[in-house]
Amino acid sequence: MFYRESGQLKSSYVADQAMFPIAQDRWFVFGVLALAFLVAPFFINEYWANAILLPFLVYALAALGLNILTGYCGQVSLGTGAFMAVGAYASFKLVGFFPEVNFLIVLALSGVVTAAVGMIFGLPSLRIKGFYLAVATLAAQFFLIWVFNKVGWFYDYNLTGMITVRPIDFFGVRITGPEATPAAKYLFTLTVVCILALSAKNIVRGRIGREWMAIRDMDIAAELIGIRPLRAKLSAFAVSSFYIGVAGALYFSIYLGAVEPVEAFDINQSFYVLFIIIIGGLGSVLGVFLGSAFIVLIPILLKNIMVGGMGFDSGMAGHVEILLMGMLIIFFLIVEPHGLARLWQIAKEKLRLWPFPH
Amino acid sequence: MAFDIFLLEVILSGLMTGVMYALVALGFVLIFKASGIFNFAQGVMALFAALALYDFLAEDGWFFAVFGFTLPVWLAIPATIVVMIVLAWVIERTVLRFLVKQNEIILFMATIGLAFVLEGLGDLLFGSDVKPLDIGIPQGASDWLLDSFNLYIEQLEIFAAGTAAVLVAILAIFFQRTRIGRALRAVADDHQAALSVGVSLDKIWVIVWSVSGIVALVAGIMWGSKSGVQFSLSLIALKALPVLILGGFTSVPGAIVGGLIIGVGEKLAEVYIGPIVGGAIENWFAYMLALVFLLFRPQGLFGERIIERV
Amino acid sequence: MTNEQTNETLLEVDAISLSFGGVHALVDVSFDIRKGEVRSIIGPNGAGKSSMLNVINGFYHPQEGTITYQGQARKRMRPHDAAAGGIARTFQNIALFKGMSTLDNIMTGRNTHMSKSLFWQALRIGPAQREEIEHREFVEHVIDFLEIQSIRKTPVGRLPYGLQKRVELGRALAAEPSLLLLDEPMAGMNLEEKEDMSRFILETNDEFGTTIALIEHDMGVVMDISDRVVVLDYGRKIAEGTPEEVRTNQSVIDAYLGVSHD
Amino acid sequence: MNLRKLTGAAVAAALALPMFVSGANAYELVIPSMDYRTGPFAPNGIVFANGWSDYLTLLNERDGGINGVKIKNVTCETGYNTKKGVECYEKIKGTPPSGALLVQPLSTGITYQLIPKASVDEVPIFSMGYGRTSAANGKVFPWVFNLPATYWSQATGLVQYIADQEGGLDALKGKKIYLVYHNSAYGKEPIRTLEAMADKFGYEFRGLPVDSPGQEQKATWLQIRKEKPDWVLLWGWGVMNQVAIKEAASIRYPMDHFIGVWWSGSENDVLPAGDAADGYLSGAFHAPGGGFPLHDDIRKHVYDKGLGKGDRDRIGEVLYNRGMVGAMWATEAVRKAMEIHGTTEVTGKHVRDGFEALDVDEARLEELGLGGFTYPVKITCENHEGSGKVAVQQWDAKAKQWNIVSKFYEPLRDVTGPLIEADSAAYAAENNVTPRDC
Repeated sequence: MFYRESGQLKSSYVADQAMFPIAQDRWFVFGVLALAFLVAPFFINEYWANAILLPFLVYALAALGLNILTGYCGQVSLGTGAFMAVGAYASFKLVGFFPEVNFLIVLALSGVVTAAVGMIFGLPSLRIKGFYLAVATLAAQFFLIWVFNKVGWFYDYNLTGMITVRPIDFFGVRITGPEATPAAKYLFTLTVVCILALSAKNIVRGRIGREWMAIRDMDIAAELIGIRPLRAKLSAFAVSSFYIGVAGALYFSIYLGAVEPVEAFDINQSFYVLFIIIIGGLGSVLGVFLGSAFIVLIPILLKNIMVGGMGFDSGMAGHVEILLMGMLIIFFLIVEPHGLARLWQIAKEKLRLWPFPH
Repeated sequence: MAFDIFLLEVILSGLMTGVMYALVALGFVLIFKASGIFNFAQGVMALFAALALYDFLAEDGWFFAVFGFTLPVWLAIPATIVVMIVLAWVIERTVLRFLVKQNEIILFMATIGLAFVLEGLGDLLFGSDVKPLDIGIPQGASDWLLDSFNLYIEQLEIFAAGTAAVLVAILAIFFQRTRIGRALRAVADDHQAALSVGVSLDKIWVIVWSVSGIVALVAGIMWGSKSGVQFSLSLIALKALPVLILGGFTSVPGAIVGGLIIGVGEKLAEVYIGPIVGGAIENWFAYMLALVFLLFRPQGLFGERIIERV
Repeated sequence: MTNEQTNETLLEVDAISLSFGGVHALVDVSFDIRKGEVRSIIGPNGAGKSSMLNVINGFYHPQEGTITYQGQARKRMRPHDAAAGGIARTFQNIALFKGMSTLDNIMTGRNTHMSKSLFWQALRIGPAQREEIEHREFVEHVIDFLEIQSIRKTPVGRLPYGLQKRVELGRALAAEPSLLLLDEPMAGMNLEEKEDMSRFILETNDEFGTTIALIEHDMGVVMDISDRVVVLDYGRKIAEGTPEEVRTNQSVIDAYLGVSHD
Repeated sequence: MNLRKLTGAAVAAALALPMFVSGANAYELVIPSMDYRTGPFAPNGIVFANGWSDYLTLLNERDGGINGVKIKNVTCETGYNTKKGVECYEKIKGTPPSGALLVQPLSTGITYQLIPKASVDEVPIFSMGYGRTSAANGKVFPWVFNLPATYWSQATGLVQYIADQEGGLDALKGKKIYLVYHNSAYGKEPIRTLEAMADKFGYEFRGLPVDSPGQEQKATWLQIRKEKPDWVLLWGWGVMNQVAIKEAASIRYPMDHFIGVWWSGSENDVLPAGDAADGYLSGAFHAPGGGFPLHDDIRKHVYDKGLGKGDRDRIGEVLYNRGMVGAMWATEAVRKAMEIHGTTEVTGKHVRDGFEALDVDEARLEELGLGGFTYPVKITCENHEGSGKVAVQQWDAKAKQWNIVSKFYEPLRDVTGPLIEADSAAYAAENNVTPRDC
């Protein structure tokens, strides 16, 4: 009754092409953002920041990157973990070289470095398709991690082979390491993720986004109407890797603070991000947030319910958690194969017609 | 030890390891060929099969707890096969039939969910300890080869190679000579065609997942004998992926030949290039090798050619 | 039939031969397309009609022959050169982007006319915003022309067959093509839909002066709307001329009646 | 088996509930366990965690806690995964009433995460023999304790053992000592030390990395078969250990020249290889076996009451004992903290002081029912490692048990000292830490 578009006539194409053409949607998004920016920082504690919100945001960003490549351009990649590592190591080296440079610039440069690496590993996509390409990107995954583990330059030849973030100030506010307040870490990450999510939304509904989707839906037809597959695919790899690289830099610098390549960026990382976009919805910006919430938060929720609420032994809870997680994934896929974003949309359509059933 | 003997040893060991990979890859191929599903749960199925087998054999298992005796190997293996068939049936009933005609990536994701379920279930039912699996397969170096030729070959792997040969032969007969096998091949080409042969799709899926479960059991036995049955067993799937791309997702001989190429390739690389660059290169080398092959044959060595039409 | 027809040649295919691993799809085919005409290519199934279109817009690369387009001779066309040069097409089996809305599908047709960089698009202010609006306006004209306003935001995967064909035409028109290749635009349509489609094709040809190369099985339609016809059989050109000439040509009749080749 | 335990746990939880309610006002000592009972390393994690938790349960059941204050053992499942570890840490660190008195992160990755946080959150890190080796330097790492011996100390100990077998340190010249290691920060840990000693003693050293998880090591062992090193050291974890021991047996490498780190020397590692593993060696800082008086107490006060975490017959396995001895040192540090600060209501900050004054000597071990179980540990402000001694134990496949077969070796401080100094200085410089005076 209250959620509908009737009566909201668009008088210009600008209005019609707006990100949220329906006013109620717009207000809802503004509301969520206001909560996230203005209210949450006052209530956030270390548990919420380090265990829940930072991983949620960082994985949403990485998933956004992968979704650009997989959801929008149709190229399945399993190299996400390694590309995150590229971003992380790039930011580590850059901060080492230029400690005075603003961290936003470091992040952007880390993204650019990752984009370059991503494009190199994207080249085979011209010949290789589908799951063959997915498995081929594993070559990137294993090779890059091997490099970061083996070449001393990347970890400043320290004795441990691990990299630890240096203390970084952003306009005078500490944002890395244990001295940074949870609110500072959270707000910085939130800002970066919001800006990048907005940009992603803009890109995917413009010319380049349409090129990617055209390649995804039917690459031959796309080529025949004048889209160059090489350019479209490589630009998708580049933009996707940029996002994943920035996510990797945040993952290392703000969320974890110290990483070891073999564990922090292993193949599970790649799968993890892939789960997020599939569960959230391929080709949906909203989906990456829903998916990230699902994949990051549900296990924690299950664990807290079982261990805290029901008094399970933590090991037992661990097994049950994996089992339930698997069941939930299957359940949601059966209910809505196109992801949580589609479910959300269906819910909205229902709401639009409410209270009338049809 | 003469140098050339060492080279021979590396190559032979590579071939043997390749067979071990191929055993895992075979399971992937069977399911992909018949249903287009990239079954991520294949590794966990191998683990699950090995766990079930162990349970029938050991005195700390459910079977013993319920019936008070354990099964001999020759009964335990058929019993495990029954378990895998039941598992295939359950999977079809609870997962696959609801996802028919979905996009391949959705099906892939569903198998990941399945992998989680099986992993959690395996842990809950059988515990996560390392379980030594000994069903009488000879292990250790072949004494005869070592003593007479100073050549080291692992007996378990010779046995695995033999088993793989038998397995492939059985599969070939199954696919070529039996009605169900022919229906399976038909379904790989065209689902409609299969229906017209008079075999229902859900039945075919149960069969193919059962067959794949049995292959997983074989892989589970071989790898489980090598390292004990434990969670890590499920991670051998990662070693099978380069084999799979190299051989082609749809080709049984491809899995074998791909396995052999990857096995030999990665061993040679690790032994001869590894020391120069710092070692542990075999993992990425296998993928790089597969990638290079793909650049020349995008559908894998034996995969069906992809024809582009408008 | 059309008013803007001239004798100027827009495209000329000369002695094209194409084969796939020993199978000859086209053998020594030559014909031309004049600016502003509706040129039909007909022939029985497997005659090589679609292959001919694929050669023209660069998807297949012929072993022999040259293609001269807008005065420029090429051994082979490349798809994006063809698109950039103003050749647009529709496909025998609908080749729409199923995950995208009608509007977005047609917008892809404008891609070759758009140029703003990734950076501006990410910000979507200034030039990129203006560009988007400008092309949106053009696309809205196409949508109005094809009378598909109501399905503007519907994902094309959900549309019925006939409408999908129309959207595909829209995508091709959005490119403002000089040469429009239509591969069986009316296949599988009912009479009413065929009439609509014929009208759109003729109006396109009339209003925008777009040159059209058409493959169609419905002889009635072909004879109605074509200026000139070329007939292919087994990859060879067997006849050429006005609809009347072709209709009475003995080898064409034989080909359609299935008289055996010696 | 485990489902049965699940029911048991549920019943126990239901029974325990009223207890919590009644004791809600009493002060409790929060000693968490960050376990991993899932994932690829679970087989080892479970046994360790059982030992750790059983000891804490024992103190509660037998002594009513530490000096009359009950211990609250909060468990959290990490799956040996850094991200889950971070979540666990954040969750448990503030557990009321005392807050976590210490954390035992049980993973190199998680330890590195927590090191910078420790001083801010005032939670001491007890990375028992693992984690960052240079944390032994208490001047730079006041909140981290890696007693009783670091990997570097252990590497020097194992080399001394080799020297003893070969006939003295001089006899090492020209020998080949190879290291098969888990290709991660953990596995790479001993390389510098082994290289430094290679320079010093003139043996030839080579490292052979194995990627995680390590089910396939053929190439590694073919190289060993070809180059015939005199000794092979193993720095593995999880399935890698089992496969390495099997492969070594297959190429007929002499088991008594094959020495694992103390994480590569548990029953789990040797049992799958069967008789072939006979004679395999590994490092150790405590005795194997379940025959100590403390074990009897655990059976009596914990398992007889049905409160045991694991199977009764696995008490005394190597990793069980390790978890148990870890809990012992941790609780002794708590006890010490109470003594120093004169209160039973200690916090993490107090326990840090307790660790720094930890002194578990022979007499105390005897009192605890662990006479001869391990060597005395004495921590000081600058040395957070203690004596750093390591012995070698050997597997007897017939009897299915480990036996200590060497003395406890003092580490070669002239080798490890400069390395620790250099690495902790690098950490201090990178993180703006001013080393404190001791």
